[in-house]
Amino acid sequence: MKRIARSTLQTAANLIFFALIATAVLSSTYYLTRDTIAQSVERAKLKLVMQIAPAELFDNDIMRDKLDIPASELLGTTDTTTAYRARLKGEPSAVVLEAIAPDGYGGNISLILAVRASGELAGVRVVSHKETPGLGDYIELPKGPWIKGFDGKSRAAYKDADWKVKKDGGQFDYMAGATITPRAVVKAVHKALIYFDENRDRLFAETAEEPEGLK
Amino acid sequence: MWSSPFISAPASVSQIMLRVIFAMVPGIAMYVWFFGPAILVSITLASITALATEALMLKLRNRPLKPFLTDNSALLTGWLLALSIPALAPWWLVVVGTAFGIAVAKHLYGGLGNNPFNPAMVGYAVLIISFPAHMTHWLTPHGLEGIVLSFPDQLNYIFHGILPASTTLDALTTATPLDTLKTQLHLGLPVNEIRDMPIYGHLAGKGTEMVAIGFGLGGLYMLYARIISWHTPVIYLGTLFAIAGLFHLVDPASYVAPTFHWFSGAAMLGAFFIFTDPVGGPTTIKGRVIYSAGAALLTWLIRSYGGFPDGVAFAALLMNICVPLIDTWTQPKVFGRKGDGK
Amino acid sequence: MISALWVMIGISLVLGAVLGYSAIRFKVEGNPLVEKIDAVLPQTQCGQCGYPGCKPYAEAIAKGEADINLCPPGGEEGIHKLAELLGVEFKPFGEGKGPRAKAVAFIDENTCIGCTLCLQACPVDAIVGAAKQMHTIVASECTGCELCVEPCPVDCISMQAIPEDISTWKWPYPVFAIAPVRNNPQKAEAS
Amino acid sequence: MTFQEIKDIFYNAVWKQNPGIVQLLGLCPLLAVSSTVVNGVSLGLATTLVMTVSSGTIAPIRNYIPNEIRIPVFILIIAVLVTVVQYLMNAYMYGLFIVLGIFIPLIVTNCIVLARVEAFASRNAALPSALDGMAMGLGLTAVLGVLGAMREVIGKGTLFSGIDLALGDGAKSWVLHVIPDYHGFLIAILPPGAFIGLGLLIAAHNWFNLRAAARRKAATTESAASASVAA
Amino acid sequence: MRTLYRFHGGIHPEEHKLESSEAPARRAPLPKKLILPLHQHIGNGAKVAVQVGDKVLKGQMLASAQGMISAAIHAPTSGSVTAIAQHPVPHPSGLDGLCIHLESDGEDRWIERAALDFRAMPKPELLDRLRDAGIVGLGGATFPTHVKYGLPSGQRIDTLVINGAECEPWITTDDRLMREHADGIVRGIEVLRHLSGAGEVLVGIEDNKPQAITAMRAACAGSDIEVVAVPTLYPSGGEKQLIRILTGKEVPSGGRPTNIGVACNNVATAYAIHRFVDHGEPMISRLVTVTGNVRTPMNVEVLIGTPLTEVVECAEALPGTTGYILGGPMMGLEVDDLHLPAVKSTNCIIAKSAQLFPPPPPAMPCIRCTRCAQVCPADLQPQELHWFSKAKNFGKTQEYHLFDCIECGACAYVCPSHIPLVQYFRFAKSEIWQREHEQQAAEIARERHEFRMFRQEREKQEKAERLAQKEKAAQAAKPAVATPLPVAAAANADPDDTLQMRVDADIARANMQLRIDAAAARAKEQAAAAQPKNIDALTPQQQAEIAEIEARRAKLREIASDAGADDEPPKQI
Repeated sequence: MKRIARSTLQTAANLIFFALIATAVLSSTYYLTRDTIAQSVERAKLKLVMQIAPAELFDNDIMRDKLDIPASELLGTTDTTTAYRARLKGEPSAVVLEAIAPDGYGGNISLILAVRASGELAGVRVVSHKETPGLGDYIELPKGPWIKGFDGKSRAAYKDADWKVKKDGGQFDYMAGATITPRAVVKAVHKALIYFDENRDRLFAETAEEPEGLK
Repeated sequence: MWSSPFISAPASVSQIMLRVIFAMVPGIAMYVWFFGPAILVSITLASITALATEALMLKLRNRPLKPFLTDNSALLTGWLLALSIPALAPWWLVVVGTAFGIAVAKHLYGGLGNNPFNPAMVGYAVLIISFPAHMTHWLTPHGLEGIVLSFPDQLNYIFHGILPASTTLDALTTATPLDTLKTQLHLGLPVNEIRDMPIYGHLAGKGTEMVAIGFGLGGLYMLYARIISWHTPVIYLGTLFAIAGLFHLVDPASYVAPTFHWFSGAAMLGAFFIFTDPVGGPTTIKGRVIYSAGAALLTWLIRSYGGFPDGVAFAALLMNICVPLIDTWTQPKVFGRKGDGK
Repeated sequence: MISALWVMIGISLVLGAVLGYSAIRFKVEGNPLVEKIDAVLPQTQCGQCGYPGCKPYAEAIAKGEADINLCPPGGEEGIHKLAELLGVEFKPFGEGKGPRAKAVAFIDENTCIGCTLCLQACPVDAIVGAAKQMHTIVASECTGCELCVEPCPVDCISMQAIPEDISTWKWPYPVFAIAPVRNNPQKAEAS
Repeated sequence: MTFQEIKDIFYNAVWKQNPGIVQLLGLCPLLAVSSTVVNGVSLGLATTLVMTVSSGTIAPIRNYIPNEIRIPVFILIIAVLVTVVQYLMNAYMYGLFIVLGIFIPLIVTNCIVLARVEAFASRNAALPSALDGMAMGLGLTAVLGVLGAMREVIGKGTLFSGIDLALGDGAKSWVLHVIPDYHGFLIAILPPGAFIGLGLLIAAHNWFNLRAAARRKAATTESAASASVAA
Repeated sequence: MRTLYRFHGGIHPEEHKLESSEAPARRAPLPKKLILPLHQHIGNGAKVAVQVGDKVLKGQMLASAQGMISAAIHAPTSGSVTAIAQHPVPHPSGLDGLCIHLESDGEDRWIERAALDFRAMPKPELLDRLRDAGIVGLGGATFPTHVKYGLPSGQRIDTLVINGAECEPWITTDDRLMREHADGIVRGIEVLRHLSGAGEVLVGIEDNKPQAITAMRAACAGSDIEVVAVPTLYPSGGEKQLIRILTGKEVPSGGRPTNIGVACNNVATAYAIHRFVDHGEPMISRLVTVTGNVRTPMNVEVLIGTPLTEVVECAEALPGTTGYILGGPMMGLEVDDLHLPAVKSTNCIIAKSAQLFPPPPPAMPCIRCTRCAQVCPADLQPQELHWFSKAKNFGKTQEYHLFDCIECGACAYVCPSHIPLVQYFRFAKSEIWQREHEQQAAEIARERHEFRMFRQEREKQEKAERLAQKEKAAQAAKPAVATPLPVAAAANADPDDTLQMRVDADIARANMQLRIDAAAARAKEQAAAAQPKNIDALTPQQQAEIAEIEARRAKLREIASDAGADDEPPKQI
């Protein structure tokens, strides 16, 4: 009995010894890399934002000038998302929004879009989707230029009835055999523009303290 | 030194396969009648590719060519594949699918008799996964709005990808009845309104329903000639009817009638020509019942909830995987033994 | 950092304790694997594997000291069985180490001087005789291990192949009519 | 260590006991991240790093680790190393880190790492152990690279796509478009393509081995024949 | 009308019975020389009861039954025994078997014959008489008839099934026999019924033999023997299948019909019993169908041992004959030349020609169509058995009940890939038998080896004790050890022990002696080597010498095995 107890304690002590060394190594690496990791994460996000909101559009620290946006039916979001504001010489020039198209062939399609202060689209990108590879995935940039078709479009230029794929009588192109996906994206972008129009002033409000006010 | 018996029944693999091919004729005839002769081009292309690939693989595997090339199994694979994909597919689609089916799904597994998966269905799956866009260009049946291409124009498209200037691919092709049903349901339309759309006929899609009936007739011939046993088609179609019927009764707005399932897509082709493929199927009677019922369930599930419009090919492949297990579980009672095999 | 430390210490304590306890409590004595291996071996006790009998060879295999391809009397089939039992890959016999045809020892009685050396060599007591008496082999008990051949000072023991008769005849493996075009592509290539 | 020993370790790791196509250890990353050369090689190199350091660390302290807690300690060491690698990649190769995602932490459970630690490092000195770990890792990397190249060329018609994720934006121009205007053969990039590709690699490996064995056999019989002719 | 049952599967091959069934059976001419294999039945071979040179009479016993399952062999005609030697016998191996060679004297003189009053006889004696008359089942398996009816206590037979189905194509012997000797068959059935004590007797005849059915019904009129026409379906003549058809019962796997209260015999066996009981004639002849590529297909009554060449001569083989099938085309065996004797199981000789029996097309891979499983009368899955046999995965073949296969050939008959399924099964079966035999041998070897180790350990101890004793009584033990004892004497004591003890004690001196002996022996051997060795043509003296040595050796072996039996641990063989 005594032998078992001794073996039990001794083994536990041994393992603790190794665990201590391991923890020490891990925590030191963690502290050494913590800042670099944070920088990398931010840089990656900025890279994405800059794809749709080109550098000449803003001179502010866009990653800091952000605004929490509560879930909205028009954006298709169910959680709070973040909007980034671009300002040029202090004047609001564009806002970067997240939107979700809920009726893709394979479910939700996450979008990020930049709307200029004029209500014109600066750019749209698909962040994630589950569309059929090779069929519906041409909405993704490297797979096809289709998404660039939104650049410069606005509700002023196209009537609401034009925000449809050509097959349904609208203005937007699509690929034969895959209409569901572009249909969903066009619809989501259109709704996001409506959202922008309805909330324009609040989106560009100088202070971001009252996100509740946005409805 | 040869062992008894010294006589044998006048049946051969080659003759069985030939009869199966022969049984496809009514379905193909219907196809040509309703959709034009483009399918014959695909079938010819698939046949040539199948035989060429078979010959190449046999050569590489150091097997004699003649007995295997004349067993007609490669030809059957080619025909099945050609019938599973859009008739107006570009030539390379047929070639890639057939070659993949024969080379990878058949010969890499050991050739005739050793392939766990139906080579034609593997070819189909590879195509629909790799080239989904091309796999949606189904011809619009004759007599429907839209343009009918002349045969030379069809050839020109198949081999050169060139369409007459006056038309677009979109005007020529349409989604299959199953696909349309799925997308329209997705948009929130009830079944009865969707069924009023012009591409639908009495049972299922215009044209496609008659092709399915053609395959059904071929199947009846195979039953009559005892090439296939009744279990597979009866259980498959029966189960499909039962599941689809049940859901259709409960919610007729979201679930289409069972006859629609029977006569659209590859259900008939599957019931008589795909699930009856002996090589990838189970060997026991009980096993065939389980296999066919499982295939029907999967077909219905994939059609109703899956990512692809039709589920027959995937049902076949998925059930193929289960075959060894099904066979092990369903060994029949042996003469003079009790049920538990002791 | 501190919480991470506590988590690590806690986990180590529990796991270490469990392992330390089990190491003593559930120690397994003996090795049932040896019995299983021994059951697969052909029991010729011939020592061709380099071990003094089948059991020692089984023990060596179980310990991982010996390869599984050292038993010619067991044949390739024996290696397959061992490979399956041990979950390792089949390994063919080394060059010239394969099984020989089944044979039994035969003592030429004209030459035998009754030295009894073969009696001591026989691992299964299949040789009868006494000193200065002629020895003879009980053919039905002989395992064909050849251990008696070497010790004989007058070379009177020879191995005689067991001829095939109706009672030992086996149906041949059916020759598949569709044979590869070339039997041995490598050979054809080399020549 | 003699040159021959080093050679043996490498031959064993890269060809004879290759973790990817002979031992079939580490199938999870092999099948999941081999869709391009860059992904495959990057994960392979990360694994190599972990293997070299873990084998090299465990070998010198092997005699101090009590047998009962051998496995937990090995895993602990490997897990620490993997986490370190994960932090480093997160910090300095963020793009790649996102692409490889879950497969970096999964190196911990990659059987080949523990297998080499258990089979080699716990029985050998530090230097050969580290070499063995490195060689095994490189063997895996080679398979990942070849498989990635196969899948990438057949699937997309390119090579080294995504190299900018590993080497920075400057490397973007290094991407090769092997087949211009390629339709893309999607199945090669999708998971089934990984299985088929791996199967082909294993077959090729076996074929080479069989052919080498046959050649050797032919050579010996031939030399024997010529010897007898000479005699 | 009796309710008939079905067995699973079955096939309808072309019958080809009319060729030979219409002509009355003829008697083959008396052959000059007869070859009588000692092993013509299932079980042990018969034990030779005559010597070379003996004059024998027709019906005289030449070899007696040996052991439980065995039967005697008789002289089919009068003459003299010219040799007891190896001769090719009808067997798939084409190998030789030990045969009695009998030269006919042309007189065909019978031994004294007498009818038996079987009802007055105790049953065991009647069974012995059947065994000594060499009565074996003539349906094909040649199972000694007496064994079937020597029931263990507690078992009883309710139904006696007489097999007249004759389902194999081409063969018509039973058909002819029933048409010509229905009365004799019924007499034989009475004997079998007496032996079995069965209340119910059923004669099953396939309905493609209407005349035989009529004849049998006429012969049975007035008795309660029921003649049942069964549907023509191969293999309804298989014992288990016929019992299933007639009674609905299944003979348990690995069991015999008697396990379910049924006994089954062939009509020809019943007729042979009648010949023996009513006329005192042992089994020395049988009917053989000669058909196929011959001028006049027919049935011939052939003496056992008649060379098959002479049997075929009766019907005249036509040109274009490429070989012969012994037995039916479904289960028979192919022979190239006919220098084989007719034996008790020889029911048919078919001359092959390319038209009648085209060579099988090349075998293709199995496509899993399961036509074989659909026709298997044993409800097996031949395709599974085929894959496992082909892969030599014998454990799996047994799991899938390979040994329930009756080798009827229905599976191979329907196979569209023309796979020689039956040969795969026969191959697997014989491999498994050999393996089992080897396994038993290994088991015995292990036991012997372990015993030897144990014995050596014990001897070591004993030797230590003995040495201690020897110290005290210094010279006393020496002479006893020095005198070598004959083996037999040693064996009376604990043989291994004394032997080893002596061995150990002798070793030192023996070693010395050895060198001398070895040198002498080598010299002798060298001398022998100088002379040309010739073992093919030995002089009679040499042969006699060898025989002498062999005899001595046999004796030694006997002694050794007797002695060994005492101290070996109990074992099963």
